[in-house]
Amino acid sequence: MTQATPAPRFAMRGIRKSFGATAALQGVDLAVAPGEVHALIGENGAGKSTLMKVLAGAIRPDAGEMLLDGQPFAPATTQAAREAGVAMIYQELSLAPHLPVEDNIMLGMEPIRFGLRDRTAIRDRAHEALAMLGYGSLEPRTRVGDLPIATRQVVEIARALAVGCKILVLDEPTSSLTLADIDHLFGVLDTLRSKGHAIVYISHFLEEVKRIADKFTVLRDGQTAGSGAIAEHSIEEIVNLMIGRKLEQLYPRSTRTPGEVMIHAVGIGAAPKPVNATFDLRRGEVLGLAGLVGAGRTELLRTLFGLDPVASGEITVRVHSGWATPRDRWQQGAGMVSEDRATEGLAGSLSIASNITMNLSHDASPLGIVHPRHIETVAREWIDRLGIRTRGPDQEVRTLSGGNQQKVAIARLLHEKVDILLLDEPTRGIDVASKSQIYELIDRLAAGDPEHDIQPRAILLVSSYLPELLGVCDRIAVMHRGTLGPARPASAWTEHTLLLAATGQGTPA
Amino acid sequence: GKREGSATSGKLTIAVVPKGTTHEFWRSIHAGAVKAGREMNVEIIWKGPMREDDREQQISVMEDFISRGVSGIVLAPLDDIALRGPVANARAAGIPVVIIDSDLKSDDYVSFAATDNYLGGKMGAQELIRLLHGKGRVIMLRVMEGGASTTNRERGFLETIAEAPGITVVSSNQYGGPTVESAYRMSENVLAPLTDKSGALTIDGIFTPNESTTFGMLRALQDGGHAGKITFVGFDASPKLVEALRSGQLNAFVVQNPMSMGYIGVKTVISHLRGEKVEKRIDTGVTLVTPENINRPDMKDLIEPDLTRWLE
Amino acid sequence: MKRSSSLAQTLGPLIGLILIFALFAVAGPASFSSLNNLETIARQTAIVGTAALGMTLIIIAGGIDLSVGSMIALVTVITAALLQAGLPPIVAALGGIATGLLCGFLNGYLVTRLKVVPFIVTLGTLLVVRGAAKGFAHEQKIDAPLTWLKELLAALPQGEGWRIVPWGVWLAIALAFLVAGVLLYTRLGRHIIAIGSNEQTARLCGVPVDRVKVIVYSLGGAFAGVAGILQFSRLTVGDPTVASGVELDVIAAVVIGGGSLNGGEGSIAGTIVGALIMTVIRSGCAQMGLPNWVQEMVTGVIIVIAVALDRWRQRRKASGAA
Amino acid sequence: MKRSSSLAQTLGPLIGLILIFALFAVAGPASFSSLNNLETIARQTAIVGTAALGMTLIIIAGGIDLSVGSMIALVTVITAALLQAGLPPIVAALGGIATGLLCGFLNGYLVTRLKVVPFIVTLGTLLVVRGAAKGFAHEQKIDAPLTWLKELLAALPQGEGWRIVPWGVWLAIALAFLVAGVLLYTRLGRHIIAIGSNEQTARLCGVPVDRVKVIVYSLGGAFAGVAGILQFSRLTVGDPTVASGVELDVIAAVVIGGGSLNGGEGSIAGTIVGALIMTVIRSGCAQMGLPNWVQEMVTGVIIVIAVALDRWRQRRKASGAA
Ligand SMILES: Nc1ncnc2c1ncn2[C@@H]1O[C@H](COP(=O)(O)OP(=O)(O)OP(=O)(O)O)[C@@H](O)[C@H]1O
Ligand SMILES: Nc1ncnc2c1ncn2[C@@H]1O[C@H](COP(=O)(O)OP(=O)(O)OP(=O)(O)O)[C@@H](O)[C@H]1O
Ligand SMILES: [Mg+2]
Ligand SMILES: [Mg+2]
Repeated sequence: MTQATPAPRFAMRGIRKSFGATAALQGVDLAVAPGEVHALIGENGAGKSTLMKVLAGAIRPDAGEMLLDGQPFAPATTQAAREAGVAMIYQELSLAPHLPVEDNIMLGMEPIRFGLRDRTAIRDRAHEALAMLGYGSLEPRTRVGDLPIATRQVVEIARALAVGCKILVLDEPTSSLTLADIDHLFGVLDTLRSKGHAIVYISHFLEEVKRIADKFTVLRDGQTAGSGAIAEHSIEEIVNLMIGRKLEQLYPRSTRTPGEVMIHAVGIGAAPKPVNATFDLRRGEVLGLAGLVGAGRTELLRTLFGLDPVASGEITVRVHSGWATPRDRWQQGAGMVSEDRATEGLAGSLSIASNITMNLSHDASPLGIVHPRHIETVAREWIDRLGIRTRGPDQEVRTLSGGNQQKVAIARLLHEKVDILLLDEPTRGIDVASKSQIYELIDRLAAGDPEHDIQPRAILLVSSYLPELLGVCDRIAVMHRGTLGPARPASAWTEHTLLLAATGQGTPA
Repeated sequence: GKREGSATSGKLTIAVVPKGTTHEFWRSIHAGAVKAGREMNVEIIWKGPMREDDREQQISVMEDFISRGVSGIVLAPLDDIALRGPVANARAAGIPVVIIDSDLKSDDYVSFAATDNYLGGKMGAQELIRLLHGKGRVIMLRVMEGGASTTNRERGFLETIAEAPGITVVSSNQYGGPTVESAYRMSENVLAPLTDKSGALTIDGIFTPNESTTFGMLRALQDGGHAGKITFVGFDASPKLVEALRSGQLNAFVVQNPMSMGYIGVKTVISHLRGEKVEKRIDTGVTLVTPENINRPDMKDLIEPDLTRWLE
Repeated sequence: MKRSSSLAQTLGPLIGLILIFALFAVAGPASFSSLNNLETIARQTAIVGTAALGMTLIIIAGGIDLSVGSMIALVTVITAALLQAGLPPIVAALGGIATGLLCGFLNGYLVTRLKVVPFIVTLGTLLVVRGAAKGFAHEQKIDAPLTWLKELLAALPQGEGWRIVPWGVWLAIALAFLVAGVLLYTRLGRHIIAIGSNEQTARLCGVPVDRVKVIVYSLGGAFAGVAGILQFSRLTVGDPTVASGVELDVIAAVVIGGGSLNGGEGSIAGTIVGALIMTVIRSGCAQMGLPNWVQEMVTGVIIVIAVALDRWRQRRKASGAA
Repeated sequence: MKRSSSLAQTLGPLIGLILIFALFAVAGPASFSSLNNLETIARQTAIVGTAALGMTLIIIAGGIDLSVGSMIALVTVITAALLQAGLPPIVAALGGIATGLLCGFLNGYLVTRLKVVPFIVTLGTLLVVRGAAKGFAHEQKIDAPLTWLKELLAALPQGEGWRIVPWGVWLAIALAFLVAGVLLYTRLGRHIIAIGSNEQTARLCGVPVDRVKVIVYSLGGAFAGVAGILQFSRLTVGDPTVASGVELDVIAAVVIGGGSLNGGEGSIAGTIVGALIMTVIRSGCAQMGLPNWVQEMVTGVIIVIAVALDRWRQRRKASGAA
C-alpha cells in the first residue's frame, strides 16, 4: 500500500458461470496486485469458490477474460494454471488418503532423478513447506488417511506452498486450524506478501480478514457488491455489504432455565482419547466444549453417540445407561452433527430431502411405508424455516454451498425432534448471516417456547471458535489432551483463560 | 524320493484323472475304475479339474499327482496336445500313464483305451439316414470348440450324412456350451428360425453329440411341443434320456461303454506295472441303443449300470 | 424434475434395447420378431432377471454377490431332492427358496460380522455353496418326478395364448414390481439407498446398517432361490453344475441398467432392461446363425456401446438442462 | 512406525499362507512339502501371479479388468500362429505380449474416452477378445512346433536343479520386483495410487489421469500377455478356450493380498502371497485326494478365513497402536 496502484498481478473481468439453472457468477471483476492480500468475502453460495476455481483452471467460465501479468490467461486445466504460477487451496479438502504426506504435498510436481522420483528432494521440500507452517515435526511418511482433519488442512496448505507460486488462493484455510496454526499461516502469508505474491484469502472470519488482508471484495449472489481497502471499513460495514442489511445482535440470548439432567457422564474414556471426561448436560442449557484441535472433543462426542466404543466410565442418557448404538441414541432423543461434513455428515450424492429424513423413524407408517411426496413436503418446510438456498428439495447435497450443507445437517436433528443435540463445529465454513441464524436457532432450542408448549433442549457444543463459545454457551468446559476440566459458567471465562486452560496452563478448579 | 506315496503304504496307488466329475459318463468311468481297483487290491484316487473344460487345471492335477508320486495314472486328456508335457513328465518320473476316452498325440503313454468316436458319430448319422429314409432337412448342435472326442463325433456325423444325397444339413455351426442350460438356450435359439407360422418345425432330423446337448435339445423340443414329432438321435445315456427313448421322444442314442473304459484303463496300467505286456490301442466299443434293443439284458449294464455298488 | 429422474435414467437403456431389437428384427430372420420368439426371449430372461432383482438391491447397498450362480445350482438340487422324497411341488419349491434365503443370510452375516469385503465373502460362498451342491447331489444330476413346476417356464401350450407368457415370467414381473415398490416406498428401500450412498452417514443417522445389509443379502439369496426354481423348471432335474459364471450376467444386467458398483445407484426397471438387452443380443445372434465367436464379439461391442450411449446422454443432459 | 506399514500389511496374508501350508504339510501326504512339490506350486502360481501383477496396478488405480482370461487365450493363439508361420520363438513371444498390450490399451482407451465404468468396458472386451481368439483360431486349437518356449514352465529336467524353478518362474519373480519398484520409486507409481485414492484430487493436482489410466490398462494387458506366453508354454498349443473364468482367480489374488476394489490400496508382495495361497490350497487338496466338491468348499472357507483374520489383525493393530 505504500506504492501507488501497481499493475495487477492478475485481473478477472466480467466472469460468468452457470451450473444449469444456477447462475453462480454473473459478471464478476477482481484484480489483485503483487504483494497484496485480497480478501474475498460473501455469503454461502455467493460464488467465491467458483470464482477462484475459474482462476485455478478447475472450472471453465462461460464468459469473461483473465489477465496474468498483463497477458491473456485462460488455463484449460489445473495443471496449466499451476504451471503459470497459480496455486489454490480448495475449500473441500482434496487429498489422497492412501498416500503419505510427502507425496500428497508434491503430487503432480514430483522431481525426477535418473528417471525415478527423487525421494530425498520430495521429502526435503515437503518438510520445508510443513516447517514454514510450524509442522516441522510431522513425519512426512505418515499416511494422510491416518491424520486428523486439522492436520490434513495443514498438509493441503503445505502443498500450495511447496510448489512455488506467484498467486496463492486460500479458500477458507482456517476453518479447522488452531490459533497457533493460524498464527503460523499468517506469518507465512506475510513473508509471501513481502516477496510480491498476490494472495486471495477467502474466509468467513471477519476478524481474521481484518488482521491479514489489505483489500477486500464482497460478492453477493454472483455479483460484486463492493470492494475497498480493509483499513477504511469497519466489520459492520463489510457485513452490511455482504448481506444487504444490518445484522442484528449476533449472539441472542433468551432466558434459559436449566432442567433435568439429560446426559450424565462419569469418567468416560476411549482408546486413545478421551482419557477422562465427566460432565452433566441439562435440559435448557448450552454446554460448550473448548480445546485445542486434537484434544479429543470429537472423540468424546463420537463415544457418547455410540460411534466409537467406550473403554471406561459410565454414560447415562436420560434414563438409559451404558453404551448404545447411534440408532439407540436417536431413539433416546439424541442427535449429532458431525464435524466432517463431506465424509460422514452428509451423503453428498443424495438429495436434501433424503439427507434430512434419512432415519425415517417417524416418517414411515408402522409397516415401513414411506410416501416420497411426504418427504418432499417435510424437506420443503425445513428449507423454508432454515433458509437453505437451493433449487428445491431434490437438489443433490454436494452441489450446495458449504453453509447450506451445514444447515441440512442441522435440519436433520430438528426434524427428528431430538431433545439432546451434539453439535461438533456446527458453524464451520458458514457465513456470518447464517451463523447468526444458527446461533438464534440454538438459542431458541435451548430456551424452548412455553407458549407453544415446546420443551427446551439440551445442547452440547464443540467449537474451536472462542467468541462463539463465549457468546452462545451457558457453561463451558475445556478439554486438554483427552481430559475434560470442570464446566464453569461462560461469564467466568474469557478468551484468554479458555486458551490457557486448553494449553494445560489453566487454573485448577 | 518320488515314489514315497506308494512305498509307504505298500499298496499301489492309481490316480484316475477324468475330464470332469459331474456328468453321468464320468461317474461310470469312476465306477469301472473302482471295480478294477477292488479286484486287484489297489488304491484308486479320483480327481478331475474343477471346471469341466479347463485344460490348465487338468495339467495342474497331473502335476500334483506326479509330485505326490502315485504308482500309475489313468488319464482322459482334455486336449490331445496340451497334456503331452505332463504325460512326458510322468514317464520321466517313472509313472506309467494309460490314456482313456480321448487320444493324445504322444508316444509317452502305455496304452490308449477308448471309444471310436468317429465311428460313434457315423453310427448316429447312419441311424438318422435310415429313420428319415434318406431324405430331409437335419441339424446338428455342436458341443464345444476344440473338444477332441466330440469334434470327432461331429466329423463322423457330418461326413457320413453328406453321403446321403437327399439330406441337407441346415445348421451345424452352433455350440451348446458347457452346461445343460447353455445347450438348452442355444437349442431354443437354433430352433426358433426353423419354426413355421403354424408352430411346426421345418426340419426333419436332429443329431446331438453328447449328453448335455442331447438333454438340452430334448428339453427345448419338449417345451415347444415338438418332442416325438421329429426324428432325434442323441449320444450318451442318462435316466432322463432312457425315459425319453422309451416314450418315443428320442429315437435312438449312441452309447459308449464308460464303465469298461474305466475298468480297462486301471487294469491296463496295473498289468504294465506288473511287467506284463499290454496292447497299445484298446477299443472299448460303441453301441446304438434303439427302442427295439433297449430291453435286452446286455444293454442294462451299458445304459443303467448299478454305479452305487461301486461308488460308496 | 428429479421426481421423474429414475424413469429418465431407465430411458437410456430402454432406447438401447429398442434399437438393438430393431436391428435384429431388420437384419435377422422374420421369426425373430414373431410373438413366439418374444415369448422365448421373455422366458430366457426370467432366470437372470429374477436373480438380478436381488442383485440390484445388493449393488445399490454398495455390495456385490458373486455366489448367485452357485445358489441357483444348489436350489435346483435341493428342490429336486425334495420332490424325489415325495414332497408336494409347492413344498419343494418353498424349500428351495428357503435354501437360497439361508445362503444369502450367510453372506450377509459374514459380511457384517467378519467385516470382510463382500467380494471375498461371496467368492468364498461361491465355492462353498457350489461344493455343497455337488456334494449333496453326489456329483451327479438329481432326477425328479415331473410336476407342475416344469410348467413355470415351459413354452405356452396351444390354446393358452391368453397368458401371453408362462406363469414363471408373470412371477418374475410381479416380483419386479414388488422390489421396485420396496425401493421407492418403504423405509427399508430408503435405508438401502442411504447405505450405498454413504455408509458412515447412514450409521450416524441411526440407520441399522448391519441389519439392513443382512436383510439385503438374504433377499438376494431368496431371489436367487426363485431363480433357482425357474432354472429347475427349465431343466426338470437338479443340476449342481448349472449357472456357473451366471454371476457376471446378473451383475452386468444391473450395471447396464444404470447400477453403480460404488453403491447408491440402480433401478429395477433398468435392471430388467439390462437383462433383456443381453437376452435379445444372444437370441438375435443365434437366430441369424452367426458363428459363436462372432456372437461373442457382437455381444461385447453392443454392451459397451449401449452403456456408452446411455452415459453420454446422461452427461449431456446433466450439463445442458440440470 | 508407519514406515513399515506396507510390509506389515503383507504380513497378514503371509502368516495365512504359512499356516495353510503347515496345515497341508501335516494333514497331507509327505510329498506335499517336498522340494519337488514346492517347484510345482511355483510353476502353477506363475500364470495367475503374472496376470495379477498387472491387475494389482489396475485395482490400485481404482479400476478392474475382467478381460484378462480372454487376453491370455488370445495370446496363446497368436503366439501359436506366429510359431506355425515359422517365426522364431522370441518373435512369436514378443508378438503375443504385444497383442496383450494392445488389448490392454483398448481397455484403457475405452475407459477414458467413453467414460464407461471399467466393469462394463472389460466385460465387453472379455467377450470381444474371446470371440476374436476363437475366430482367429477357426474355433480350434492351433498346433505349434515345439520350441524352447515350452521349457519356460516345464518341470525342471534332471541335473538342472540349480535353477530351483524354471525360467518362467524366474521371469515372473523378476517382473514382480519390477512392478513393485515402479509402484514405490517412480512418479507413475505414485500417480497410480493417487488416482485410485482420490481421482478428483489427482486431477486437480495436475496428474494426467487419463494418460496414467491408459498406461495402467496397457501394462495390465502386457502382463496378461506374459501370462499368456507362460500359459502357452504349459499347453504348447494355442487354445482359444483356455483361462476362461481366470479373472476371478486373478482379482481374488489381489484382494486376498490386501488390495481394495475401491482403489488406492494393494501391494505386489500381497498379491503374490494371495496367488500362492490359492495354489497351495488347490494343490494340497488335490494331493490329499479330496473329492472336487470338498476341495471347493475347503478353498472357499480358507479364503474367507484368511482374509478375515488379516483384517481383524489390522483392525486390532489400528485401535491398539494408533
Ligand atoms: N458443481 C456445481 N453444480 C451445481 N451448482 C453448483 C456447483 N458448484 C457450485 N454451485 C452453485 O453455485 C453457487 C456458488 O457456489 P460457491 O461454492 O462458489 O459458493 P461460495 O461463495 O464458495 O460459498 P461458501 O461460502 O459456502 O463456500 C451456489 O449456489 C452453488 O450451489
Ligand atoms: N498434529 C497431529 N499429528 C498427529 N495426530 C494428531 C495431531 N493432532 C491430533 N492428532 C490426533 O487426532 C485425534 C484427535 O483428533 P481431533 O482433531 O478430531 O480432536 P478434537 O479435539 O475433536 O479436535 P477438533 O474437534 O478441534 O478438530 C487424536 O487421536 C490425536 O492423537
Ligand atoms: Mg466456497
Ligand atoms: Mg474435532
